[in-house]
Amino acid sequence: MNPVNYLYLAALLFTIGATGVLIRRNAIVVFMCVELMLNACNLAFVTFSRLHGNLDGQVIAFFTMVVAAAEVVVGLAIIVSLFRTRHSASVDDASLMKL
Amino acid sequence: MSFPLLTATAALPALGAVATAAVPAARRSAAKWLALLVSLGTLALAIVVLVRFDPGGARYQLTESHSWIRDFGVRYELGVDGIGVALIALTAVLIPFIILAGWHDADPLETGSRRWRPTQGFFALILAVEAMVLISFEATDVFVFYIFFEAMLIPMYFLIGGFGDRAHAQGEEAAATQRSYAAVKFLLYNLVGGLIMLAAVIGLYVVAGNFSLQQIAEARANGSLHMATGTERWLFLGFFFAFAVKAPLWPLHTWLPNAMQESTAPVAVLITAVVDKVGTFAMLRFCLGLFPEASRWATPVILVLALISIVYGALLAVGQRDIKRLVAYASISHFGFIVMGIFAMTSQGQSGATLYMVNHGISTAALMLVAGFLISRRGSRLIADYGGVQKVAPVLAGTFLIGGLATLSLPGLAPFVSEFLVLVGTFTRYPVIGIIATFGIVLAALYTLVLYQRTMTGPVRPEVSKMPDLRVREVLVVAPLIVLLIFLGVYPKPVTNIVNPAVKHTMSDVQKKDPKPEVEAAK
Amino acid sequence: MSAQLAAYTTSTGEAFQFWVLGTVAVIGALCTVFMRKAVHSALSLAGTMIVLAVFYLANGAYFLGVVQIVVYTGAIMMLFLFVVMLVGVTAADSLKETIRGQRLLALLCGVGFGVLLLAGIANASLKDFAGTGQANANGNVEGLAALIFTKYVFAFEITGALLITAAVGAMVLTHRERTERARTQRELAEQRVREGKHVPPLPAPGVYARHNAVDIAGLLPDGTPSELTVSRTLRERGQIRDVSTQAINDLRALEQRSEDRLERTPIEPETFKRPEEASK
Amino acid sequence: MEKLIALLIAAPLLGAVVLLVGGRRLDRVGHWVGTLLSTASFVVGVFLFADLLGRNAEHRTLIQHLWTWIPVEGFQADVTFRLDQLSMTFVLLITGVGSLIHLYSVGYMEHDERRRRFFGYLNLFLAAMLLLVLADNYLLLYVGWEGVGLASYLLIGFWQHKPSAATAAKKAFLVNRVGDMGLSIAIMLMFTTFGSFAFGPVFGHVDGATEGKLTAIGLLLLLAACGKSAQVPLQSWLGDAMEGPTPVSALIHAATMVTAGVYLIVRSAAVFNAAPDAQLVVTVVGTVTLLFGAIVGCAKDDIKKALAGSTMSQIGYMVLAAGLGPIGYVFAIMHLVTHGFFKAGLFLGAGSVMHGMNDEVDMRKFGGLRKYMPVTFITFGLGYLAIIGFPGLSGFFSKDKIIEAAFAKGGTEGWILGGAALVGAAITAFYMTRVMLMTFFGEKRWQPDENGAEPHPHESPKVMTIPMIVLAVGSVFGGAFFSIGDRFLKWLEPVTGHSEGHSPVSAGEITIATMACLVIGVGIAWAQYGRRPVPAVAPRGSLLTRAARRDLLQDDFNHVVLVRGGEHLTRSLVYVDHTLVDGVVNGTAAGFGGLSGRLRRLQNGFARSYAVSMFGGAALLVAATLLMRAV
Repeated sequence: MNPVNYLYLAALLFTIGATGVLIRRNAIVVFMCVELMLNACNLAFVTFSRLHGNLDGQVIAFFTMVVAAAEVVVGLAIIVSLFRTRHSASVDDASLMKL
Repeated sequence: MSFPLLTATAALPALGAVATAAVPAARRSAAKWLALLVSLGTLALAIVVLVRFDPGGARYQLTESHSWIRDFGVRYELGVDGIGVALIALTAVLIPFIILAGWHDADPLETGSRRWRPTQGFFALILAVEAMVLISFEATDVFVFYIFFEAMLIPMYFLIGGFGDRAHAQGEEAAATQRSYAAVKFLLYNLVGGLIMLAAVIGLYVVAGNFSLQQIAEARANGSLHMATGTERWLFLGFFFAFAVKAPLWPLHTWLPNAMQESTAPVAVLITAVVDKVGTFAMLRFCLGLFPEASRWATPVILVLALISIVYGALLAVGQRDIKRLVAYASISHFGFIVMGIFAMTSQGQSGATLYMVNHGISTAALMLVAGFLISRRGSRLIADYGGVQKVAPVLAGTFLIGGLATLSLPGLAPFVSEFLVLVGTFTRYPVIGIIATFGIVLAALYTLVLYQRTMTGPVRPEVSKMPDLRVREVLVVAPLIVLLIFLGVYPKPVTNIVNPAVKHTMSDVQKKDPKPEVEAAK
Repeated sequence: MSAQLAAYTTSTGEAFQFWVLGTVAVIGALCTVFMRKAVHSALSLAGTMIVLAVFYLANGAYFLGVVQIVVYTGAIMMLFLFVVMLVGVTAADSLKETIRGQRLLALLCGVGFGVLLLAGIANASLKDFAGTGQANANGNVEGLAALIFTKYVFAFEITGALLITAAVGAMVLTHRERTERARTQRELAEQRVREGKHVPPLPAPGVYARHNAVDIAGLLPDGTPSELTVSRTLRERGQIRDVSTQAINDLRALEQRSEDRLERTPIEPETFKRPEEASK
Repeated sequence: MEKLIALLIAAPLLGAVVLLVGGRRLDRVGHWVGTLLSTASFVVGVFLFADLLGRNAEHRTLIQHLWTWIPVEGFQADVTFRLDQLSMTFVLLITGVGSLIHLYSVGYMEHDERRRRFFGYLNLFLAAMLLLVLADNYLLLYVGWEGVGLASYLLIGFWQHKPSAATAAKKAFLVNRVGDMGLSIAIMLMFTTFGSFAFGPVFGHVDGATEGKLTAIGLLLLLAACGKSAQVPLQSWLGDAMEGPTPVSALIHAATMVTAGVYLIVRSAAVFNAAPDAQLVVTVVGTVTLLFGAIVGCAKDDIKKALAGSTMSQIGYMVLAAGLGPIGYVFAIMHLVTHGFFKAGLFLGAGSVMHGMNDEVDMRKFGGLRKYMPVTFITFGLGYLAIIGFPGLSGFFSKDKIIEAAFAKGGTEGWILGGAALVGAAITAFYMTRVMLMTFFGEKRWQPDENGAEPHPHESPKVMTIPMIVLAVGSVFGGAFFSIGDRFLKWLEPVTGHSEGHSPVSAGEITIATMACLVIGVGIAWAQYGRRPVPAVAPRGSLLTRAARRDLLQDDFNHVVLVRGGEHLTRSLVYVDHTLVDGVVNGTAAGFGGLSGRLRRLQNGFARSYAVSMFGGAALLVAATLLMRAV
């Protein structure tokens, strides 16, 4: 097997994640799908790191994780405050820029 | 380096605008006095400009030049020629009267009204417009001109949309709707014109590499800059369109009646007597100066448009039922004369057109401000609501009549001189157009006298029977304007002396010579 | 794994592992998307992430593999679950689409994008690979550290700033400033009396005969549930269980049984339904 | 001596400014200030006249250059005055008659609260009229030309509270503006042809210009003259102008302003002499108007309107004479001057009658007034005899000369023009006799007005009768004074030139013919109005009479064609401006509005919708990248 297969897998996961973002309405699930996409990217980075034989890809993947962590923190905080005001975690309910 | 007089002339009202706006709400009358003081100071500076200007000297004088945006060759360049000086003087003279006439126009409405009227804002905006107009007359860099030409729209928009006549037949809500319609229409028309001009300005930069009038003229003269005919014509059209909207020329005129109808009389004067002059002034300076070949190429069409403006504006003025709208259409007719004079490409035409700009400013101010005093007394703009005012307010009626007579270009008053020069200038080159344009003077008499007859004469209507005559403040506004009208009608030499050399330059820009009289030519 | 420069294939073991765990990962991902309950989605995602961690390890990213499990699966996913709990664990998401054409477009885009991506990868000639042996010669963590603290040091510092900002941001977003003093119990009681609506304490939830869970509304004398008895949060989430019909039906069943035993004819054969349910 | 010329204008101008700006403080002395300044101007005029008489005939032209008015490249207009025999004649007429009428007005306007303003306007008129006749170039003349128009507008509409007066004023100004348009185009044409519009250069270079150009200039000047002098087809305003106070009708609409057209033609003699076609048109216009005015004058019952028709007709004589060329110029001016005396006298008489009759103007309500106001009767009678050309009085001399000159034109034209002039003389005799009979003879026909006040006819005060007497003296002796020894001819000849025509009929024969016409006209009038009582209500009359009462339908024509047509035109243009011009713009705006309304639906606020488009965009980008790679 060639490690390129990891890339295929990453692409597949990314696509599934993206589709999930588009389909699901629950903001938390949407966030999970975003995480899935990020993870798919990370897989690709790690694979590239292997393909090229240097660690830069892994460093980038590491940074991605950090950013993802930050994003999750802020995103979830937003979800919580949204839920507090609208009593709903649906992204469709927040279709106006005002309450 | 000498004192930057031109910058100071424009900067004073700009600073004054800021200062006026900063006056606390409780001291609104202080804001009025401050604005008046600033406008008088500007007038003083304008007089200094007038005195320092040497008609026989270089084309552009009192020049200032600083590099501004180096990467795009934009320079902060100011300079005035005779035409500019005349218009600067006009602006500086009119603004104090506008402020004085609008003394109570922005006072808070009586209690019970929901509308909030920021007095300081009104006067600050007027001063801001003055500053921008002045710098537009002074700029010799296309880019600088463009910026202030466009920026003018903002204060004007608020002046039109924010302050209307005190009383309104259809109630305050309807008035507000109509006002905002007028303001938006004004803004959109001028913005479209401005954007097209922006494209042309960029095009000019691409072709010429800088924005300086003088540098471009030099480059053309020594052959280092050659504009392809097609390019020049497109650029010309871009510039001309914006100026024609501003001027306004038929069929781009419909914003003016709305804007003048809805704004207070002083703002209406500001629009037609001051701001619109930038359009015609820019035709002379930029269209003819930058694109002489294209100007000659477009002359026939423009003359026909101007002719249509003259006759059409006058005919529509006859058909109006609203005093302010009537004056607006009359102004459209007069702007037709100005454009015609500019593009007749004769010394008489262009001198006449410049003189016309000055005279039209004064005469429209006189007529419109008196009309504004009248309207504020009765609370209606409809001609049919008046009658017999002459009997109760003879001074008001008399000044109104003089304003009207100036509008119909009665000899002895200033507009006659300019109108006749424009007609002669056009006639020498295009007799048919000149003759048709002369019909305009008959129509002018018709709409003015009908207006006077219906409002001022006849039996006194009960609604106007208690109307007070002009107050001291109002007389102070109108009397100097009338004196100016008569003085410039009898002795226009001071203005023509300043204007003539500038026109000579413009004529050489477009490489045109006056036609010779037949008898001389035969010899 | 050898340290050879160019390789074309990996070991058979890794291939086996890839196909098995890859399948698991894809199934996990699909479950994440299509599970109705957020908790299930979160668990599926956690599964996928663990699989990915294994793949990282297989690819020579030992540090990342561990981090993935500890930080990602361990911390972040737990944060997710925490929020899910906060927001409502049982709130099942309706998968019914409300925006017209959204699902079709999403699938179209997804499939199209996926196909393109796969095609792109297939198009790229990535036949040989270097392997991480050389790079990991001094240890993977050391290698990463060397990169992070030299070449990527600025990025690293910025991530620090980012994390702090995120933490502060989260606090700002979730923190509710108390704009007025919290009212004391006495004041609340006084207010209650003044309003005169519920002077005594609110009724307790639960039908004491059978249920005493907090999410079950107490029954009024006529057998209808009273929402007042349930906590406001549950009410707003719509998580009230209605057992009124169940209780009545149970009672009916009991009666039925006694009827049977006593060999009496049944009075009413059908089970009782609440009027609104019957109309459905 | 030249320096005094400006003083001629300055005096009344000063009066106008002082009286109009001065305000109520001057109410008590205003009329005397006006009269004084007008008289001052007359005195200066007499001084100058004496000075001119003291010079050689060739050196009787004084030029005063004041300042350069409009200096523009290639265009030079100066404020320069020219006083020669022609303008001197006018100056004396204007200031002389003007001062008399000022004096008369002091009495006539005594009870009007706005008397000061009236005198201000009169002084303004004098200044403008003097500017008109003293100007040395056409543009300055134009200033005076419109200035008198303005004064006329203000004075016709002096009683502004009467809608009819305001309308009449507006009409006069507008019709005059049409004529002014002719003058301004004429000036432009002069400028393109000669490079100047000053009298000297234009008249000096006439031979350098083509005849076509000169004819055009001539016709345009004629248009201007038609407007100012109420000649067909721009005559319609004069009748309505009688809405103004009677002194105004006397001064402006009889003696001076309306004759400005004749002045213009005679002043432009050089141009007309070189354009025979234009001259022919001038004579035709003059002839038509003299008949037109006479016919209208026959039918009017309003004494002032009858006199207005007469004025129109008499000016028709002058224009006819002016169109005849050098044969007629002098006589045109001579008739102008004598007409100035007797017509002003007649109007003042009419005003005196009205003054005594509670401002009644309908002659059918007069009758037998000779007993009540003898001075008015005598002066009016002398004016009457003068206008019908009673031998020895001034009309006899001046009108006969014109008829003679018309015959002298020669050929068929001569016969037609001369014949028409003779017929005109007969009609003049008829309608003037009618006026005379209806007003002063027969029995009294006046009734109490609606308030029940019986008019008490009485003689006017001295301040009014003295000017009437002076004018009557002028009407009696003026013609004889001018004609004996050809005084007037010799005086004017250096300016206008003169040539004796060869008349196919002798002067004696013409005099006899004129007398015959006179007798016929007076006889018919006597038969109709002298022998039998005049009905208090006008009979229906023949078709011609009815048409003449309506000013030969001129106003109906104007109303239908110009007013109605104009109203329709402006109304439809307002509509077009609103729907079409504005509609295009508003339509564009609405189009954009609609488009954005559609596009707005894409922005539904759902984050997921935006995400789809984002994702779709990303897919497109990938596809594009791949495609670029593949290509």
